[in-house]
Formats: sequence, structure tokens, C-alpha cells
Amino acid sequence: MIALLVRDLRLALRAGGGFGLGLAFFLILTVLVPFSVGPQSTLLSTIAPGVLWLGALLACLLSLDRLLALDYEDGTLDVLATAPLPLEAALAVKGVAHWITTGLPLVVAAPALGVLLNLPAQGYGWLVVSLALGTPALSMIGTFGAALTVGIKRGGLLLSLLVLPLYVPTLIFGAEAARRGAVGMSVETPLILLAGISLGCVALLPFAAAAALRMTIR
Amino acid sequence: MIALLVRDLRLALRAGGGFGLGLAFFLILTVLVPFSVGPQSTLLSTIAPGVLWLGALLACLLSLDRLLALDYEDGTLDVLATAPLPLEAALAVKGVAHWITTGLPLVVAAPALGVLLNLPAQGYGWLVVSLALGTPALSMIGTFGAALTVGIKRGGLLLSLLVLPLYVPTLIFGAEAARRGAVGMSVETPLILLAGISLGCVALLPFAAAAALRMTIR
Amino acid sequence: MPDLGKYAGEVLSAYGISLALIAVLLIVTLRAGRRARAALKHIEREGSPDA
Amino acid sequence: MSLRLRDVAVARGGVPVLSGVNLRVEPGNTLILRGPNGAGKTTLLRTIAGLQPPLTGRIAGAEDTVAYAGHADGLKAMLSVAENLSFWARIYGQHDIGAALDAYHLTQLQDRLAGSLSAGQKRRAGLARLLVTGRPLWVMDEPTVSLDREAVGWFADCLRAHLAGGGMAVIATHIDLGLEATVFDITDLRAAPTELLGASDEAFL
Amino acid sequence: MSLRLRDVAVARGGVPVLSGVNLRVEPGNTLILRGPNGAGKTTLLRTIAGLQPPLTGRIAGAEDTVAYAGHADGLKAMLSVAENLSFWARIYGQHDIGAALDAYHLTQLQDRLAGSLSAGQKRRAGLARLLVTGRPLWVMDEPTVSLDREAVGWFADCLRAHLAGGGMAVIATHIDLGLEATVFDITDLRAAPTELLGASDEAFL
Amino acid sequence: MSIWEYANPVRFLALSAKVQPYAWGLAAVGIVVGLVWGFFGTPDDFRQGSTVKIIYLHVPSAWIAINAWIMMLVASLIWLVRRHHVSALAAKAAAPVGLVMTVIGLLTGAIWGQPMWGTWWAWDPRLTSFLILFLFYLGYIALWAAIDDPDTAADLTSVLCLVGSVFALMSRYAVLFWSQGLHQGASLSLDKEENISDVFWLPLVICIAGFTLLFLALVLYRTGTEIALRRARALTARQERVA
Ligand code: HEM
Ligand SMILES: Nc1ncnc2c1ncn2[C@@H]1O[C@H](COP(=O)(O)OP(=O)(O)OP(=O)(O)O)[C@@H](O)[C@H]1O
Ligand SMILES: Nc1ncnc2c1ncn2[C@@H]1O[C@H](COP(=O)(O)OP(=O)(O)OP(=O)(O)O)[C@@H](O)[C@H]1O
Ligand SMILES: [Mg+2]
Ligand SMILES: [Mg+2]
Repeated sequence: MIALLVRDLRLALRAGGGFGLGLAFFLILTVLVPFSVGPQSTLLSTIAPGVLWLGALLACLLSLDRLLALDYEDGTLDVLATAPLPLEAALAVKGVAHWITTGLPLVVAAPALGVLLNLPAQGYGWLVVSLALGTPALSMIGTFGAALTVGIKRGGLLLSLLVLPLYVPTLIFGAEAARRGAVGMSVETPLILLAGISLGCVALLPFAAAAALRMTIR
Repeated sequence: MIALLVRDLRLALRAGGGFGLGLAFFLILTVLVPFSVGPQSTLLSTIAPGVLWLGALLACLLSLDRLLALDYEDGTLDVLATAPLPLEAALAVKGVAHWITTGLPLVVAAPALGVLLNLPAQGYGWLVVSLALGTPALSMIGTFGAALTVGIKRGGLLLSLLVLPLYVPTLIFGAEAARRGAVGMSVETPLILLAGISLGCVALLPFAAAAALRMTIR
Repeated sequence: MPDLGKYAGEVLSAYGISLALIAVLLIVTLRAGRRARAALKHIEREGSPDA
Repeated sequence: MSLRLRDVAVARGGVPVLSGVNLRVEPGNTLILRGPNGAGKTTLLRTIAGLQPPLTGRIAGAEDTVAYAGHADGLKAMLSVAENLSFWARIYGQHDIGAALDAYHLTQLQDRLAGSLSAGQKRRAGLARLLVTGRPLWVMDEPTVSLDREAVGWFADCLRAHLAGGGMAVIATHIDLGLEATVFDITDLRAAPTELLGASDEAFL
Repeated sequence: MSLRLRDVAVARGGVPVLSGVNLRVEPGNTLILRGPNGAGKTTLLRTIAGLQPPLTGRIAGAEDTVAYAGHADGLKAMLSVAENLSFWARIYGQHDIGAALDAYHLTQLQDRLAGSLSAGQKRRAGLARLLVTGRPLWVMDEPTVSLDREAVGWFADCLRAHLAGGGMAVIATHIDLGLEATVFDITDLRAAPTELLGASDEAFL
Repeated sequence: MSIWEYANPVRFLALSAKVQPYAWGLAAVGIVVGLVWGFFGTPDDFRQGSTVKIIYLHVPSAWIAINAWIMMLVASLIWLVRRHHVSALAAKAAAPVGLVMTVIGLLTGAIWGQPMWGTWWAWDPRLTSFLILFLFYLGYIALWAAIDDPDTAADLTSVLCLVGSVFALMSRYAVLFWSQGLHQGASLSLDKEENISDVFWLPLVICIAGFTLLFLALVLYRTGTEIALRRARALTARQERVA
């Protein structure tokens, strides 16, 4: 399992920096928002927590596409499915690797981008906390979606279509927590619910993903 | 050339409906915005034109990924590069096919999504006009980006990263036109500039894209 | 025809759109169904998908 | 432990392809599958490897002993040859990749990225993967594609060593490998279209 | 028009692979490239096809006459065999795909999606593509991979017909195709690492 | 005789052939009577004016939209557990019907919202959950369309339906938490206090029954179509193998 994790991380680092790219997308998106909605700073600071959460979500989403597709194409998945490692564990590890290469950098970078959007000072802490609690769910849901669509040519957009509605609860609670944090309201309830979703996803979705994957490579 | 166009359209229709999917992504994105910034309708209607433009841009972007990648992997590009059809023409056709399958549906669907974001009534016309003028540029710039990144494994994110800055001028003028239209201001200048960008892109970028592609498949 | 008052447009368009959508659904369903059944019958008789 | 297939039928895309496959491979032996294109060799091999369930019949002795090498090599273009092999070694709980590198004369190439190898070099690295699995049953789909003659010889040497150590192999190929092996021709096992084997489309016949 | 390479050197990944390649193929002739794995056959073929420029030397008679068939088949999984072939036919300004389908006995399979073919069937469809290009010079990289014996025979027939019509072919292969052809062994043309040929890394040597 | 007997396509088709005429007939009667009665025979509401008449389309379609998904969930479970093909095909057949009903619910609601709330659309929890349901339908149908092996498609869409249902429920709670509503609560409940008045009630119930029967008839017919397609596919594939 550690071998798989190490390999995935190494690949992410090497293949044109999977690390940096999710981040870069996040950055560019945040930069594009003022271009598209206009430069008024009050407006920007109102929508800042939401935009940052949406950006994080999209950065995750974009990188899902090839989470399993490359392994499928070069035959790695066939071999993994016959290897001693249970497929559930393999997929959980892949989810974790995805989180480390995409979710974690986003969590770390979000405050810097908050500055660009005039996020109120009190909002930074809760933004980071909510992203840290929510992004693992995004990665695991994404792994499930990738397992569903892996054999499909041009699966990228289909994957987005399937995964985005599944992201809704996470996004609602996460963005709500960040928003409440930014205006100084209590954030407990959404944070607890967010943590619950993340836990549930990490605990259960690898099984669903492995079941789906066994069906696709059959 | 028509053969290539027909084939691309047919593939888009067949491979799980490339037609519908860009659209579906656009829809989902528009739906997610209120979840992230909150449900207040005045806020939403202020940011509506910008969000719709950004959504159209991202829907284009997501579908670029496989514009050339699939053809590269199965060897089609190698054969196309040695075929009697000039590569410039082939890429222009691919750009057109991308626009028909992605840009055009977005233009048509944008008003319906405007409703979800409470776009002011006077904004619909200009939104559609600006998208119709701007999306061809998005498709052609995307083709160029795809040609640059084609041989690269996990090129999806890199492609976004390269293309997004190129999208900035189109986005600025397009969103500006839509925003001014929504509040009843004059939209002439941004629309003219937008049309200029589109024309320039369609006329010149196929050459740049073909040059880039010749280098990548070398 | 009942008097629909100032909301005539709304009510009628709601009925129009809904009934039209249902009609489209019915037509598409029946058309696809006929075609599939005819094709099947043809295959069962001729033993070949085309011609 | 030997590999036994008893009355196995396999399907591809919901349609039965082969039926009534009975075969047995004892330790130390190789079985070569033959049959024209589209006969169902790949399908049978995937079934033996456990990647798809058989329609009917039983397969004994494959689970947890099989190492599968299909048309694709399972190499990552952005990892070096040595990294690729050590990854697979660790997945199978092994450590040493030196022997595998030597067997296919890959020591020179071990630090090259797998993506920059020629077709035959890639295939050699893919075959070397079997050596690091430590598994007794090798299931291989056209293993010598794009290998030059010398490399085919290395492959034969490896295989002989594996068999001498009590291993087994099932190989689908169109080429004469110059090995001493039982040949199993599947041409006549083509499933009759009317046979009822529980394929997924049968309820509709 | 014949194909001529004069003193050609080719590089792969910035490193010179072959140098001093001189060869000539006349209409009606086949040239078979031989050489161990990694010798540079694929690189040379891609250069002839115009997919990459030679480092030095000149290639005459290939442009606009070449049809290239590499390791990948250029088939779309989601299009049927007939659709794939007619697409390529139209790209090359041809119309009739019937002859190509017949030559590789694909008529039965013409309405199947290319993605659902077996390895050998796919390859047959890929080779049939050469017939619809109408081009005189076929450049093929290991064309008979995964073909069964019968299909190799069909390939040989096609090739003979093509040559009889004044066509030419350059084929890289490790297998004996049973064709009457000039064999060109590139083993000894390996570029010496010290040779200065204008490769991209030379400025740094 | 167990109910699973009808999992056999032939038996299913036989039963469906018997049931269908009644289903189509009663559906037509129910919808026509309900809508005509509702449109011509009921008074205007004192607050909403004639717009109440939209209820005869809005509520039945919303009802079908939700229950079609539940039916698909059950059918998916049956497929996953017992692998009855008819069940998987019924789920496939129901999805587009559910989608159209969702669209009708959304559109009639939007048209109704303009006079009542002064806006086509508001991010009210019920409306929002309905929109999410729409997205689930889209994804489900797209997944069916994207996979060419029918059994794999059935497997994967079933898994999606299961997981999706869980997430749809979570979304419902999330949405309730996130926004306060404009939309009326359940007024067809058994407890009489909040019920809409009896004049509207009876035609509405007839409409709901009519729509339900229409759904039944459509699903039966469409399942028959799917079975025909599968059978044609099976026969062609076998014939190809003979040749
Ligand atoms: C696009 C906007 C709307 C959507 C998506 C929508 C959706 C729904 C849904 C899902 C139901 C539940 C049906 C059921 O539980 O069986 C419902 C019921 C209902 N809707 Fe709407 N609605 C919308 C707009 C409106 C408007 C504007 C009105 C009127 C002012 C309205 C009046 C009702 C009524 C009276 C019911 C019946 C409630 C009950 O008896 O349970 N809706 N709608
Ligand atoms: N998805 C599919 N749907 C329908 N038929 C399929 C599908 N995939 C493969 N087949 C058919 O199943 C049969 C068996 O294919 P398989 O790949 O096992 O053949 P093979 O013996 O390995 O052939 P080859 O020597 O060409 O590799 C072939 O006739 C093929 O056309
Ligand atoms: N990107 C690259 N960077 C460095 N070296 C490379 C790269 N790609 C290929 N090579 C090397 O160039 C040489 C020629 O490769 P080529 O693919 O032409 O060989 P080949 O004769 O076709 O071999 P095979 O018979 O295995 O197909 C090989 O030694 C290979 O390792
Ligand atoms: Mg095979
Ligand atoms: Mg080669």
C-alpha cells in the first residue's frame, strides 16, 4: 500500500507537477473571477469564501479525470486487480494520494488567494479549517466517480457530470462554514456536518468504488 | 475536411454524448454557484453575467482535454499529419467541431441558466450575443493549447494552466459586454473588441496550432 | 372556456408546455418502440440485421 | 498445485465465445493456446486470471497464484525501468529486482524512463515484471510481440528457469516460440450460438 | 518514383540513433528493415514518413506518396470498422472501401465497433486502412503483430498486389514474413556517440 | 407462483401485454377527466386567482418525478441482488420519463412562481432539491448511454443510483439547512388542518392517479422496447458468430 502511495506521489511530482497544477488552476480561477464579475471590492469580499470553495472543488474535479484513466490504459489496473492487495485498499490509497497532491496544497494556498478576493480577516481560519475537513470527501467521491467512468472514452466530462451533484452536500456545508466564519457567525453545525460527510465518504466509498471498478474492467 | 468534421461530430454524439455534456457541466456549475455564495437573489443577479461567462469558459476548457489527446493516443494524428489534408485545415476543422459540440449548445442554453441566477431581463439578449461572438475564440485558443500539450501524460491540468491566461482577454470583453447589457449600459466597444479577438483567433491560430502539433508529434 | 383573468398567459402556457412535453415523450417512446419491434421481427424472420 | 479448468465457458461482450474448455496444467509445464484471431484466447486468459467470471464451469488453482501479462505492459512512462519494477515487486511483497533486470538485460536501461524505450525494450521490461511477482502461474497474452530474436531467447530461458522451479505458464501466441510445451487448440471449442450457458443475453434469445 | 535516402542520420529524444543510412526502394519492391530492439527502426520509419526531420542527409520521393502504419492503428473505438475506413478513404480522397474490406475478410465485421474487436481483428482493420489511402509507398512498423497465420497470408497477398501495381513498401519487422524482399540491416549503422551530426544536445558536448 | 417469475422477459411481456391496455386507457381517462375538471370545473383561488389551475400539472408531475427515482432505486437493487434483466431494463426505461416529469415540474413551477413570488426561480430548498434531482437523472441517463456493454451499464448505473440516492438525501438536508423556503409545505397530508380545500382536492387526486397510470403504461411499454432491443442485439451477435 505504501508502495502504491509512494508511486502515485512520485508520478504526480514527475508528470509535469501534478502537485502544482491543481493549485495553479485554483489560482487562475480566483484571478479570473474579478475579470468576470467586475472589480468592486465589497462584492468580491462577499463572494470570496464561496468562490474559494468553488475553485477548490473545480481544481479537484479537473484532476480526477486521470486518477484512474492512465492506469487503465496502460494495463496497471488489470495487474492491480490480480495482485495480493485488495482493490478496496488500492482505491483508498489512490484517493489519499489524490488528496495529498491536490486537496492539501489547496488548503495551504487558500489563505493567499483569499487576499486577492478581499476575504475579511476573521474568515481565514475557518476557510482553512473547512477546506481541510471537506477536501478529503471531495477526493474520495472523485475516486468513486473515476471508478464508474474509467473504461469510457472521453469520460472526462461524464465524470464531472456524475460527480458534481455528489459534491453538493460537501460544498454547501463547506461554503456555509467558510461564509459564516467570514462574517463572524457560529460555524459549529456546518463544520460538524462536513466532518461527518468526510468521515462517511472515506469509510464507505472505497467499497463502492472497488465494486464499480471490478465491473468496469470485467 | 467535411469527412473529418462529420467524423468528429459523430464521435461526439456517440461517445456518451459529447454534445450534452459540455452543456451539463455549464448547468451544474451555474447551480453550484448559489450553493457556494449563498441563495440571496440580489447578490446572484449582480454576479450572474460574470458567472455565466465563466461557466461557459470552464465548460469549453474541460472538454478541450481530449480534443486531440484521443487522436494522439490511437495514432490518428500521426496518420493525419501524413495525409493530403494540410494540418492547418485539419486543426481548424477540429476547432469548428469543438465549437459546434460545445460552444453552440452553451450559447443556446445560457438564457435558461440566466433564469436560475436571476439575470435582469434586459441582459439576456446581450449575454447571448456576447457568447456567440466569444465562444469561437475559446474553441480556437483551446485547439492551440491542446496542440501544445498533446503528447504529455496527465496534460489535462497543464492544458488548463496554459489556456486560461490566453482566455483572459476574451473573458474580460465578453463578460464586460454581458454585464453592461444587464444593467442597460452601452455594449458596443466590448462587443467590437470581442468580435475582433474571435476573428483574429479563427484566422491565425490554426497555423500556430499546426506548427505546435508538428513539433509535439515529432 | 373559463375566465382566467390576468393570469391567462401563465396558466395557458403552463398547460401548453406540459402537454407538449408529454406528447413529445409519448411520440418518442412510441416511435422508438415501433422501430425496435419492427427491427426485431425482421431479424427473427430474415435472420439478418440489415437489408 | 496445478491449474484445472473444468467445463469452462467464457463470454465477451455478453456473447459466449468458448465453451467446454477442459484443461489442466501441472507444475513445471507450459500450455500454449492457439487459435485464429478472434477465437477467444484473450478472453480465456482474462478469465483464468480472474479478471472476469466464467459463464459456467470451475477454475481451480489460479486464484492468488496468477501473474497476468496482457497486451498492455503496465509500465508508467514517467517512471524509470527500475522504479517500475520495484513498485510491482513491493506490491507483490518482493524486494529484489536485480535478477529480473539481469534476465532481460535491462541493467543498462534501468534508469531510463519507461516512456523513452523502444517497443521491444518496453516489452522486455513488461516481461521482467513477471519475475518480480514471485507467483507460480504466469498467464501471458502474446508475450513476444516486438521482441527481437535474441530477446525471444532470453524469454525462453526465463520461462525454462521458472518451470524448473515448479512454475506454470499459459501462453497465447501465434508465433512458434521454440519451447517444449503442450499445445491446446481452442479453434474447435467455439461456443455454438444456440448453446445455453447463462450468458447475459440468453434471457432474450 | 523511387524512395531514396542519402546519408541520413536520425535522432530520438535528442540523441542520434542511426547515421549514414543510404537506401533506395524502386517501384515494385519491398525493403525489410531488420535490427535488434532499440536499433532505431521505428525512428527511421517515422523520419521517412515525414513525422520527424532527419538530422542530416536527404530523403527523396516520400512526401505526399507515403502512407504510414505505426504501432497504433488509428482506429476509433466508437466507430464501426466501415465508418473508420470510409473516414480515412475520404481523407485521402478515395471512395471505395469494399476492396479493403474484402482483402482482410472484414465484411462480416464491418458493422462492429472497432473497440469491440480482438487484437488481431483490430490489426486487420488497421492494415486495411493502407488500401484505402491510394498511396504508393507503404511504411509499416511491425505490421503483422497479433495476426494469425491466415491473416499474415492475406497481408502478404495484399502487399504483392500493391507491389505488382507499382507500389513500394518499407517494413520493420522481427518476424520472417515469407516475402521476397530486400533486407536492410541497420544494426551496424548505429550512430557512434561521438559523431557530430547536429543533434539537439551537441552544443553541450 | 412467485413474483420473480415475471423477471423472465417472455412472461413479463405477456403480463405487460395484458395490463397495458387498461393502464393506457385508465391513464387517458384519469388525465382527461382530472385536467378538464380542474381546468373548467374548479373556481379560482381567492389569493392566487386562476393560477391555482397549474396545480393539476405541477403536483402530479413532481410526484411522479420523485417516485420514478424511488422505483429506479428499487429496480436497481433487484438487479444487483437477483440479477433479473427485466428489472435493470425497467430502471433504464423509467429514467427518461422521470426526467421529463422533472422538467414539467420545474417549468410549471417556474411559470407559477412569476405571478406568485415575482420571480421565475428562487433558491428555495424544495426547488433546489428538485433541481438536484434533475441533475441526478441527467447523470444516470448519460451513464447508461456511455457504456456499450448492457450488463456493465446496468451494473454501473445501479451502483450510481444507490450511491446517488444516499447523496440526494444528504443534499436534501443540506439544502434545508442552507436556505429558508418560499414554497408551500405538504398540503395533501392526512391531517386535515393544512389541507387545501376540497374543491381542488378531488380533481387533483384524479390527476395524480392519471399521471401514475401514465407512468406505469409508459414504463411497461418502454421496458418492452428495451427488451426488443436486447433481443435483437443478442440474435445479431449470435448470428455473427455462426458466420
Ligand atoms: C420551479 C419552481 C417549483 C418547483 C421545482 C416545485 C417543486 C415542487 C415539488 C417537488 C412539490 C412536491 C410534490 C410532492 O411532494 O408530491 C411541489 C408541490 C407543490 N407546489 Fe411546487 N414547485 C415550484 C414552484 C411552485 C410555485 C410557484 C407554487 C405556487 C405558488 C407551487 C405550489 C405547489 C403546491 C401547492 C404543491 C403541493 C404541495 C403538496 O400538496 O405537497 N410550486 N412543488
Ligand atoms: N465488446 C465486445 N463485444 C462483442 N464481441 C466482442 C467484444 N470484444 C471482443 N469480442 C469478440 O470476442 C471474440 C474473442 O475475442 P478475443 O480478444 O478473446 O480473441 P483472441 O483469440 O484473443 O484474438 P486475437 O488473436 O486477435 O487476439 C472476438 O471474436 C471478438 O470480436
Ligand atoms: N524519448 C527518448 N529519449 C531517449 N532515447 C530514446 C527515446 N525514445 C527512444 N529512444 C531510444 O532510441 C532508440 C531507437 O528506438 P526505436 O523505437 O527507433 O527502436 P526500434 O528499432 O523501433 O526498436 P524495437 O524493435 O524495439 O521497436 C532506442 O534505443 C530507444 O531506447
Ligand atoms: Mg487476443
Ligand atoms: Mg519499434
